[in-house]
Amino acid sequence: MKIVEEGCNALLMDPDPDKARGFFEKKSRAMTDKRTTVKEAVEKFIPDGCYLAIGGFGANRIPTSVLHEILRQRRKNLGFLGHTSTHDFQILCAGDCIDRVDASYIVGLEARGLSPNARRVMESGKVKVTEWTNYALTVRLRAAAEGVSFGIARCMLGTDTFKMSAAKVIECPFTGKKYVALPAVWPDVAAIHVHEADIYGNCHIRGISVADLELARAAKHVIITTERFVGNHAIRLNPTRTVIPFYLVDAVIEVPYGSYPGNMAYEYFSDEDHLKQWLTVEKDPEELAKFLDTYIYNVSSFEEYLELCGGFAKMKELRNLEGLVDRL
Amino acid sequence: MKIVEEGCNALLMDPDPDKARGFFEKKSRAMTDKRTTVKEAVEKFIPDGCYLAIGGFGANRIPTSVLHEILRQRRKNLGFLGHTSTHDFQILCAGDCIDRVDASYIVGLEARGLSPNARRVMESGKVKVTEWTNYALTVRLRAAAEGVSFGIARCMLGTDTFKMSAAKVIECPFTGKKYVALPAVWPDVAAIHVHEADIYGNCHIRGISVADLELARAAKHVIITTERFVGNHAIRLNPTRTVIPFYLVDAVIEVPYGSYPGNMAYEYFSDEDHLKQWLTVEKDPEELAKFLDTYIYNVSSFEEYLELCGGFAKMKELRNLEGLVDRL
Amino acid sequence: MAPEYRMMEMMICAASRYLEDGRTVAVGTGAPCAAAMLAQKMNAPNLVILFEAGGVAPTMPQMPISVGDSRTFFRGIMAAGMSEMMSTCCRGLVDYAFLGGAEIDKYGNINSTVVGDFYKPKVRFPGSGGANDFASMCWRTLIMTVHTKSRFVEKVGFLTTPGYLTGPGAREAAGLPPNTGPYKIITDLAVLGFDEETKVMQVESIHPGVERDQVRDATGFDLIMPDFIQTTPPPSDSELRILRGEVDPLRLVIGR
Amino acid sequence: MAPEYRMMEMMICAASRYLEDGRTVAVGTGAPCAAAMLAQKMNAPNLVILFEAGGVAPTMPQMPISVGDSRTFFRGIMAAGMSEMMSTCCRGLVDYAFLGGAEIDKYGNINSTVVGDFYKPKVRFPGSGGANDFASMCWRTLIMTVHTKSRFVEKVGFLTTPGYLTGPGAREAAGLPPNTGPYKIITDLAVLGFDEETKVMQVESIHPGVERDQVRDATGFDLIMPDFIQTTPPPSDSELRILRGEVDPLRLVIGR
Repeated sequence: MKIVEEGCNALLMDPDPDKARGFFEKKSRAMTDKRTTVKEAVEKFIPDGCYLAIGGFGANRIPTSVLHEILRQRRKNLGFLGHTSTHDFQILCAGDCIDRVDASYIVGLEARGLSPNARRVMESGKVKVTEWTNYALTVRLRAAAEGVSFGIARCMLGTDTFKMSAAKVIECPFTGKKYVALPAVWPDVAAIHVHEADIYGNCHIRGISVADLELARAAKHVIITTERFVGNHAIRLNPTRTVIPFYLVDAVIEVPYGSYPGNMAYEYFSDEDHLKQWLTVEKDPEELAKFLDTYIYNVSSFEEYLELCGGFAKMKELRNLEGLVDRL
Repeated sequence: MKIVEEGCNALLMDPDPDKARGFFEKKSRAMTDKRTTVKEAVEKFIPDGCYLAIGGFGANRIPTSVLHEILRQRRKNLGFLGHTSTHDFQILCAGDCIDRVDASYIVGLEARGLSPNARRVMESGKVKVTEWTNYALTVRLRAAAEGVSFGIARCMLGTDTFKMSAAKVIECPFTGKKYVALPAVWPDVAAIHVHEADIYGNCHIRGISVADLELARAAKHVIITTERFVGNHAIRLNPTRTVIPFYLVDAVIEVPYGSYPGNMAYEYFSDEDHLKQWLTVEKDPEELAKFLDTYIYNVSSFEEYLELCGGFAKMKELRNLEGLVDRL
Repeated sequence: MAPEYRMMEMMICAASRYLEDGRTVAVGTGAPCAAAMLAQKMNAPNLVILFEAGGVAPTMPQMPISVGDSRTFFRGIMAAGMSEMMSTCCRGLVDYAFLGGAEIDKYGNINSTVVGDFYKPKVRFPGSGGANDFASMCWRTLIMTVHTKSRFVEKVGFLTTPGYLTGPGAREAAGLPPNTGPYKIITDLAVLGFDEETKVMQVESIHPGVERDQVRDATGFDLIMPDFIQTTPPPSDSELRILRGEVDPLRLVIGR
Repeated sequence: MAPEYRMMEMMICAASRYLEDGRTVAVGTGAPCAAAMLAQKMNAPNLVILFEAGGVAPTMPQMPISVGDSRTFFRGIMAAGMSEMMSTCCRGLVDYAFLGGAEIDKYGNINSTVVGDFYKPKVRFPGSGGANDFASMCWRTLIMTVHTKSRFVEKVGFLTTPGYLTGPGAREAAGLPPNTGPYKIITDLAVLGFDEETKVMQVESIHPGVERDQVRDATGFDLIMPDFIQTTPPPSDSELRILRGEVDPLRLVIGR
């Protein structure tokens, strides 16, 4: 195939669909009890050096407990898929866990401002970066989910974002139109927080799915944290709602308030004060180190973290803030 | 782009994404009352010669009222997208409405057998056929829904199905793997039957969506028939359930039992006796003509058709047959 | 004393034994669906049944009539769509698929499109539907069909669905995923596989009471027939009890 | 007597007036969201607001903090995902998108990625996010930004998001859909557009009380400045009443 132009940065993951098929051929499809702990899931599925992707949208429906545990287990040299990664990226940078990133939105927390520490990390030049856009990364996951080695889109064309990517420009065999060809990405592991799951890993999500349906299908291993368990009968009563089926999932853990301090639609709003505190302490590396000790490293469980952040009273406050939206 | 190999049959629709964009640029996005009648919708959006696609899966969740009206309005020379088209294709063949078809599954009614009349029509040589597979047609709709002129897949390769298609074989710019490149298809019009819709065209579907989400996004005009109207507040209470948003839709009509004699999941089962009657009368063209007069041409409304087929008593029977499944 | 059984029961039981536990199988209506349901109740309780239109792992109260009817996702795990199911096949997560067809040749290629000239066919069949997709992307394809000389032909008149195409290496050369292809063919006479080397169809076992020559005479090409061929184990008591009592009590499939 | 207003209010009002009724707009948080909400309550009741993470047409009780938070689909028409929203843009169904950025050049190209060497940047910004996607695929891009010489540069240090690239015909040559591109830039000094012929940025109106030279001095390149330039109509009483009373009663955006 004629390649019109190509980006100059490294492709961090192999887009060979047959290697991915070889992995998925061996993956069990049995509907077994996949309950475990966050600690065990991180030990088992997130080794040093693996390529990680996080579900949700930065500080919305994120698996915070998994991110904290990655820090506690001192993971290093992770690859990261950074599509609108905000608080998740901030946490991983705080733990110095990443050494390469497919970036489309990093170091920022949207309207809240930029993360001083994530900027320090990225400005050090020690983290290898390949540029993309949010849609480009979605198309890359979608291609993987479809079992093919590339997808096409009409973004990135003509820009430095393209030049600093690992994409290629090709022409349509029917119309001659130019497209950016985006290589499939099969992350080694994805962690996704959902509203409801059964013990086998069948999941319900309420509200926007962002790129998580593609991600759950693309990732070789999937860790699910869930606000609550539901019985398998609840899944079977309305199979239209199942957005992630059990055979994609390796581990499932019940973590109430699991997206805290992020927003969980229909459940609780984000804790803007706590997120602001992060941005404040990050200005001073020593302050940040103390903060991390207090809130992550010296903490034994996610429940303990919730207690430190205000416990039931704070959670009730965030539920009330979110409560303006409809519960079913 | 290097084309390794190509199918020899005609591409029935233009895959140019910019022509499609030009159409969609002008399409209104206003959330207005789109209620109309089946008669008016067919008059307005299904002219002679246009390219039509039907939602559902042959005899499951099909817009029967629209199909009958197409016959009553004596539409001719339609193009048709035939992905597991069974009873829908049978009806259109009975009316001699089609002159070209993108075919992946036609003339059959699955386990029920082949349609003698659809076979006669297709064996006459008068209908232009281009071959595809079910997934290939889904990928073509998906590419159109994504606003690009082609999609790729790993089916059709090495077969006569490919040779008799309008697809091309290309190579991945990253891996060199071969793929079948499938041209986007933007049907002129799609008719889709759903469980619930509001007057603006926001839709809920329960159970499998087949290829209808892609189809609703690919088609230039969309006609929705719905088992029942719901208020806009019911849409807004749970926006996660909206699978077809209003801005895709041109016309919406409440047609209870609208998939009859097909199955409507969670509502009523298929009328196998009536479907068998179709297959029986089709053996003799004269019998078929009489049958069509009785059940379609001399019928003034879909309600009258339901009466002819057994009315409330029959519908209750079919509801009971389906009733083994869970209603929410 | 061996139980009495019908040939359709023999075929369903033979097919069901190839389905391993903890694997996925894409089925159609009828005999393949019965075989998968029987396997679940015998040797493969964790077998996951998928339907091309979107149904995943239903709790089937009765056989579906269509691969898209509500039985295919009744109390199922998921009710998705065509793109989801076929993508799952392409990703390598679907182990088995069941197919039928009007003609099959020595390389396991299938015709379900036309007999005669494509543009003015003598017989028009439905076409691929999802068959070509499954046979291209699933790991192992199982074919259930009656065994007649007009069906088992040297070369299919139209190659709808890929078997081993023109022989060894042809699938890979065409771009199909490696290590895929037709696995077993279960007919009313025998179970057939494919020679590792030549990819030509060979007899693996012959059903009880069927003669070698019957199989040869019902096949329109040179079938590989080893000197020693096993007899297909007949349906066991428990297979028949479950098939008749639980899988198909209305005898929709086995009654034919 | 003209009402008093803050510059952010002027910007929001000016932006809102470009949004036509019955059209779609992809917005971020903050001022663009306020502009779209104001337009809905003034001139464009049927304006459809979309968010890149999946929210469609919410009934917003308050401003979202994130383009993916629950406010972006609260009592909305649909809560979908990124692929759905961006595909809708690519299909030509999204008319307007709002962008910001650290640097913008005379062709409307935007930098939101790095200052300095890419591999060891002086400043690392977030990158494209969805900005490049929107600017590539939506019909008309609107940019809201403060107007300073360090932001309005001759050539962006890193071209994150496409404006008219290197000038006339460059977008089409790169493969971007025709008839797309930056439409208006709303700053705290002026509203700017692009010359039809050269695609170079030009002043369309200057806000009340702002001098021509102020605009020129705050721009790091040769801006086209016609002899006669209109004054941007100041916020009207009703615009201000609705903006302050209904759109942003907590003054989250206009209070800045």
